[in-house]
Amino acid sequence: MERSEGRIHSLRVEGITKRFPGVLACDDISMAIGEHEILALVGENGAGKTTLMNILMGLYQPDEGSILINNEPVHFKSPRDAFEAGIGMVHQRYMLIPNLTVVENIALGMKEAHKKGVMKLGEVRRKMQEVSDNYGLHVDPEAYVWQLSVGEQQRVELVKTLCYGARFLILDEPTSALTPQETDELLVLLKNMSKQLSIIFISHKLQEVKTLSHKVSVLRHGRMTFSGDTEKYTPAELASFMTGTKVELPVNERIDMKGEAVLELKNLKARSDRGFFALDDLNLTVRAGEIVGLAGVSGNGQKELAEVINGIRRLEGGEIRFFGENIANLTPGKVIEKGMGYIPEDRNTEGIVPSFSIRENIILKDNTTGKYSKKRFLKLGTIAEVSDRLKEQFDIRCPNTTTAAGSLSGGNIQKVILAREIDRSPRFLVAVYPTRGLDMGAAEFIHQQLLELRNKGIGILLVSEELEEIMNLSDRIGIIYKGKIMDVLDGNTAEIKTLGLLMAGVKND
Amino acid sequence: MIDFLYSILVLGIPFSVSLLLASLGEMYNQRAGIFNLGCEGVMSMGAFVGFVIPYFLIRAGVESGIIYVLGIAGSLAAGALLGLFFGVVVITFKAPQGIAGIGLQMFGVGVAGTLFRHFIGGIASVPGIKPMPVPLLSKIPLVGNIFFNHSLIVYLALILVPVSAWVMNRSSWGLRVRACGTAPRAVDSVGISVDRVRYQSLAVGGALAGLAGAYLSLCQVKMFADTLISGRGFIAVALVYFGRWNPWGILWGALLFSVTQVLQLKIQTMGINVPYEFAVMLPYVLVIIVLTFSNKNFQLGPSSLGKAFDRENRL
Amino acid sequence: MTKQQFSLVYKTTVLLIAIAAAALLGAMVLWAIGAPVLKTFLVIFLEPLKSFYITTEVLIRLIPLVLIALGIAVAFRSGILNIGAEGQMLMGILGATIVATQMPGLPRFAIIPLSMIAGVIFGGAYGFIPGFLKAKLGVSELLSTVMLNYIAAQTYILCLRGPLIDPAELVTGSGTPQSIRFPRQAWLTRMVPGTRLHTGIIIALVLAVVIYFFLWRTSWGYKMRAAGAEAKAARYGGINVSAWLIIAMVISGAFAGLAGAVEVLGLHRRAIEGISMGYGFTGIVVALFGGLHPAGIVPSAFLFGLILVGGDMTQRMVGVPVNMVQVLQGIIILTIVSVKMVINNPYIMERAERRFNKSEHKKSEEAQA
Amino acid sequence: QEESSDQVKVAMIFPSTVDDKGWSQAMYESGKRVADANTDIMVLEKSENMQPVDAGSAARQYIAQGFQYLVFHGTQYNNTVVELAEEFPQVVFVFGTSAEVLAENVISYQPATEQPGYLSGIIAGLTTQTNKIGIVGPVDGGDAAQYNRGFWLGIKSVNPTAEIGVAHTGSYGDYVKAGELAQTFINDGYDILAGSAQQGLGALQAVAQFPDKDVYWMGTSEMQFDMPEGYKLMAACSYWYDPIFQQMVDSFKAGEMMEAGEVFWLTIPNGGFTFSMSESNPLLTAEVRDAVEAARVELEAGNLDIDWQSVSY
Ligand SMILES: Nc1ncnc2c1ncn2[C@@H]1O[C@H](COP(=O)(O)OP(=O)(O)OP(=O)(O)O)[C@@H](O)[C@H]1O
Ligand SMILES: Nc1ncnc2c1ncn2[C@@H]1O[C@H](COP(=O)(O)OP(=O)(O)OP(=O)(O)O)[C@@H](O)[C@H]1O
Ligand SMILES: [Mg+2]
Ligand SMILES: [Mg+2]
Repeated sequence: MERSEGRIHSLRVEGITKRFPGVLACDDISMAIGEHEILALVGENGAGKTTLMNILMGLYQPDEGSILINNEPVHFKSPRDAFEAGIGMVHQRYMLIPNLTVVENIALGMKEAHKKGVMKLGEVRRKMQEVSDNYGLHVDPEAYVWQLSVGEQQRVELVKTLCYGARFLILDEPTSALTPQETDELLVLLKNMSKQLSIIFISHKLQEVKTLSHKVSVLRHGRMTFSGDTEKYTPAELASFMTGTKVELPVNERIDMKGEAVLELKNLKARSDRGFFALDDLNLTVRAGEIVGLAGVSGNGQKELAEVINGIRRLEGGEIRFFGENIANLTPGKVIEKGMGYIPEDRNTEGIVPSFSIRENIILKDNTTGKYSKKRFLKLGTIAEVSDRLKEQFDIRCPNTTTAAGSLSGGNIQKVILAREIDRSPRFLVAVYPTRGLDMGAAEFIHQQLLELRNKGIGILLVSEELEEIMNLSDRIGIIYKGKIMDVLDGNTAEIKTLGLLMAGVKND
Repeated sequence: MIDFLYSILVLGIPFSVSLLLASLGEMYNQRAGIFNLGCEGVMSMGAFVGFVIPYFLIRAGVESGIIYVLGIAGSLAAGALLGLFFGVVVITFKAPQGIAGIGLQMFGVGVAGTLFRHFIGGIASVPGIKPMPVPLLSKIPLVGNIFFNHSLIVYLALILVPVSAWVMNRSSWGLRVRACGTAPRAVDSVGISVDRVRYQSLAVGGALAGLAGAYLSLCQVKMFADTLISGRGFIAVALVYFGRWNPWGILWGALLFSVTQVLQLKIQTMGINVPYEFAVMLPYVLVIIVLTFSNKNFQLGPSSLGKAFDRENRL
Repeated sequence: MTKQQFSLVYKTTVLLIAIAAAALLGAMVLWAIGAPVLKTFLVIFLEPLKSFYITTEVLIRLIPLVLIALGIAVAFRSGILNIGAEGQMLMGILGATIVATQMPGLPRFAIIPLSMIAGVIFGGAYGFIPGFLKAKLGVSELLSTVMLNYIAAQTYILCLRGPLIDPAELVTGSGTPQSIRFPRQAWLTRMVPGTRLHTGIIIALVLAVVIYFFLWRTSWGYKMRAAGAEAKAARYGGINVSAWLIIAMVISGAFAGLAGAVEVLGLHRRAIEGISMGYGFTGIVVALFGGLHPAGIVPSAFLFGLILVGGDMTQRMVGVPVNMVQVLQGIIILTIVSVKMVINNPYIMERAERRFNKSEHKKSEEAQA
Repeated sequence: QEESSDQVKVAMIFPSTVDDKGWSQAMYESGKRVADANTDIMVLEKSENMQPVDAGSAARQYIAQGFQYLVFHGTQYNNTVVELAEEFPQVVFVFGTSAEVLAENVISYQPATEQPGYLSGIIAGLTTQTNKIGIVGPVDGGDAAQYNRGFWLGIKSVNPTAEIGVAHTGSYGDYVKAGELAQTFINDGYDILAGSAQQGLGALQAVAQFPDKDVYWMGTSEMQFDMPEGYKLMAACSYWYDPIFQQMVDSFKAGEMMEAGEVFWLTIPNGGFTFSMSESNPLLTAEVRDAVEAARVELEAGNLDIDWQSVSY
């Protein structure tokens, strides 16, 4: 494929079919996108969006079908060919190498960065500068990727793709891990970019789709079920195209439960992985039967807070009173024994053991208690029964409960975790980003479960970046900024605007 | 005291060379994500091929130094070939690397031994490669003998340390190797073939392990036997962990091991009245102790070490 | 062709190709030394099974292999590659020898279990070291176990040469490092007259079942496997990962130690050099090849026992140099693991099927044209 | 169950390979010499690199094939021999090294390795220029310990002031380590080195790296004289097991099996060892040769008792 300095006037796929062992991921998909267009691709988890894009990038070979650029059929054997044709992709799971610096990451796939086997990082820096000038995307070239926040990593991905000369951009769920501010910035940026590029944009958030895209296509179970101009449809209509039913996120009715204070965080101090104080004199109280939403831009200590409460990270100062008892620096096992429930941020490697079956993951926290074992022997029958019941109750989509949990989609993994945590009947629940990257249907379900739990009188600390989620669910909203609680607002009266300011560290007295 | 140190270093450096070379080779494999427990087998083949070429050429009446050049070239080629062969098993067929490494070890040691016993029959020797003092530098008192009075391979091995550090950190290929060992999926996503990089690193690593073997059979003992390597391949693998995948760390590990080895021999000859077994254990114990108390915070390790890469299989 | 049919054809083809490749590879070496290829392979795989006595010899190799592999499976399931079984086995031999030779007055029902327990304790303690170093101090188990193997070998000789040496060796012999012969009541029973098959095999098989229950039916095993499969999740789930890692290494060492004890009590009846003979490494192969599961380990141990015995027979029956045994073992391991991976990888099979269907499609199109 | 055979069938089981220029090769060549001289009636087979557990199965395979003599060339086979001897009374087992008669049908052999060691020691003590002599031991046990201690006594008998360095590699077959040990010795000014087992070859190679220096090696294999490095070999001995095999042939000719239940000693006086010195080595002056000869005469007369077990270092 010679480097077509020529533009991509149109890109079409026709009749793409892709099978994985036991799965039909893409089923005879056709679609087209023209120059300077933004196409939004939406669909439930596991609908086949990522697969289709990977085919466009030459990562997967389709079983059937073809790709046409400017009406010429092309054949991509590897992403290299796609780059040469001018297509670039920001993957759903970032394709960055944590222990390399940003320039090194970008240099990896850049031909100009290598002369006679020697890295010419200067060349990469120059190119990055160019991209940054052109699109206003700034990243520190010398930082190691592991030091960057998710938002920064995403920017690196974008810069990388642009440095490779992409004139056709694919973004696979670029906003699922971004803060509201970052999301807004990105949307503006993409809007501007579309003057020079064509973009395919995948998202579960229909509001974004509305703001950004010109056209929208909906995938369901691997088939293209809908295509049309975005303007003509409301988000609710689009949502119903995706799931076949209307989705409405539930709202906390905020009937006051007036419970006692069950989790009291006093003057917490803890360090982050990078050594600075991520929690700096943090105070917060959660009562029984209320959801306290913790709003904040990620990286302000949310993760550390959740870990400290659950005994996974060392607390260096302050105390954590749980039903009156100080649980600071107990082992995770002890904290669990006290009745703490925890939905962790990292669902794929922390919330589940990926190679274990769903059943085995259900008993992760109760393998020694009488619930699933007798004299240390596992009650396999009970475990199977309970798991099957939970599969039904939580609508976990899987062949059966002996399936490896790691092979489920993110939404279903999240349901497994939720099922485990709720079925343990915890006395308290810490939920961190519980719906990140999930489709509307799954999010609705999880919200319902959280509210049910609250109405049973359980206290919940809900960490989220999505203001809608926070506003819908919380009785009270705490705003975290640089390891401190800026303020605690009442859920009924809080306004998005005040929240946004507080999250940015601005306090109006 | 200086005398004592001198006498230890003057031997410790040449004795460290085979471990250093093999360990550097293993480092290339591991940085690309391949755990090659078969180092021993590759060394054995390298030692055999490196030995057998000059051996037969001498019998055919060739006298010039070229025979050793051919021998070395042969050992590099044999090592690289075995590395590639291992690649077929663990990269193309994606077999588990630990078990395949043990297979490779048996295969290499076995083939070298079988061919040796069939074609040469019994233990045999060659005049071997002579030390090549570096002009001028070797005349410096003490230091001259320690560093500049060895065979060519010793210098080569020592130079390979900074060279490897450079290749790893500054060259395009090194970047790819490092990336493959940590996040092969990311490498794949920018259109670089992970498999190809891994094959390349196996060839390089194998060649170095082959050279390590040839160093033993051509420079250090100048003979071959089917038990020549006697577990040094496994020590070389261990030293990669000691060196934290860093050429300088590996150099330090290989030197520590060999210098302690000389030290323990000297302790024995001094007639100190403890069972000699304790002396023999010394290098092994010391390596563990030093690693135990060294700072391990800086984690460079290839986090995808030992995992086969399969683009479609995401589990 | 239906999916099942294709799958069958595919698997058979892979197997045949693999056999051909193994034969070819072996043939190249055999041909270089002028030995018969087919006969060599037949001797390895069939000859041992032709005679009852030699079959029992295969079972004798199976005993330590199963025991060691079970231990390695426990460690591996907990996230550690234990290549120190060789050293742990030697320690087990020492433990058993100390009890069996120093307490000759004990009755049978006491001396045998005590010797075995001593082997278990010695092996377990020796496994504790790398486990502790890894869990608490971050020392790679690969480094520590390799080094500890050498240390064990020296310690073993030191003991046999010193405190445990057979006094007769100092009088009538030449001071060969070996212990006295164990008292008769410390010998494990030979089960079949005329063979050396001893009751160790019952111990090995029973323990295989026990390990199965332990790993898959108890919460201890569950915790261990979880810690090995994903340490982060295990920690989150309240499992003390580093403690379980140490326990797993102790169990692994204990099994290797028991293998040593059983081997010396059942077969050699005195501690000598050369008992461990690489069982530690073959044990790793057996464990991994057996899928780290007792139900796989037992047949896999039989297979490798067969290869050990059959391989040794080739030097007598085919006349190849003894080193050839290693070559063939290596080839067999490399091919078997490759085949296993290829056959069990649905992605490769799917790709093959697609390609096959495409070419079929083309052919039929061509035929029509 | 085997019908009386028309041949002497001998099988040998070795712990290392028969080309190790040492322990196993010596035994194998003895057998082969006799077999070659009696091709019509003697059959010789061997199994190499035999671990103790393999030895048991190999032996039974041989017995099933009608072999009447089984040679177990290594102490580690002790228990195997005891068991087999009991089970197969019709077979004669030849086993060494041991001075213990294990059963009626077992012949043990016991080389008096301290004797050639002693003679070597005399040479070393007389020829050392630096007065430092090194012992490159494999393991301090068995044959090797015997040889080394004899060597020590030999040195002390002619040169009580000589400094003797003793070190062990911890392995019989690690040539590289032996070479490293020898180099360490040489670097420290030791000029005459000696040692036994296969590993000695590594030490000889190390010595040969100093062609211009007066450093020499003494070993336990005369075959090393024929190697290119042989000029660095001052003296060596060889085990001479031929009489054992000769007796097998002789008994066969007389229509019976060889007498068993006794110990076969290999000593210098009875020809169990051959001991020879380099022809060309300049340090081996007439006096040195005479001194060795004198000691040999004493040995043969039975006047020289080498109490090797008394040496502790
Ligand atoms: N490598 C793979 N191997 C097997 N099956 C796969 C693989 N990748 C995807 N699938 C299957 O294909 C289907 C589509 O997956 P895909 O990743 O395209 O979904 P998606 O629409 O991107 O979902 P999400 O919104 O969760 O990102 C899934 O149901 C999944 O089961
Ligand atoms: N190895 C695999 N085998 C089968 N299915 C797979 C495999 N890997 C991924 N999938 C499927 O691919 C789909 C999408 O995977 P992806 O990596 O996009 O998930 P995710 O982003 O973690 O989840 P989500 O988008 O739902 O939050 C899922 O439906 C999952 O079931
Ligand atoms: Mg996706
Ligand atoms: Mg997703």
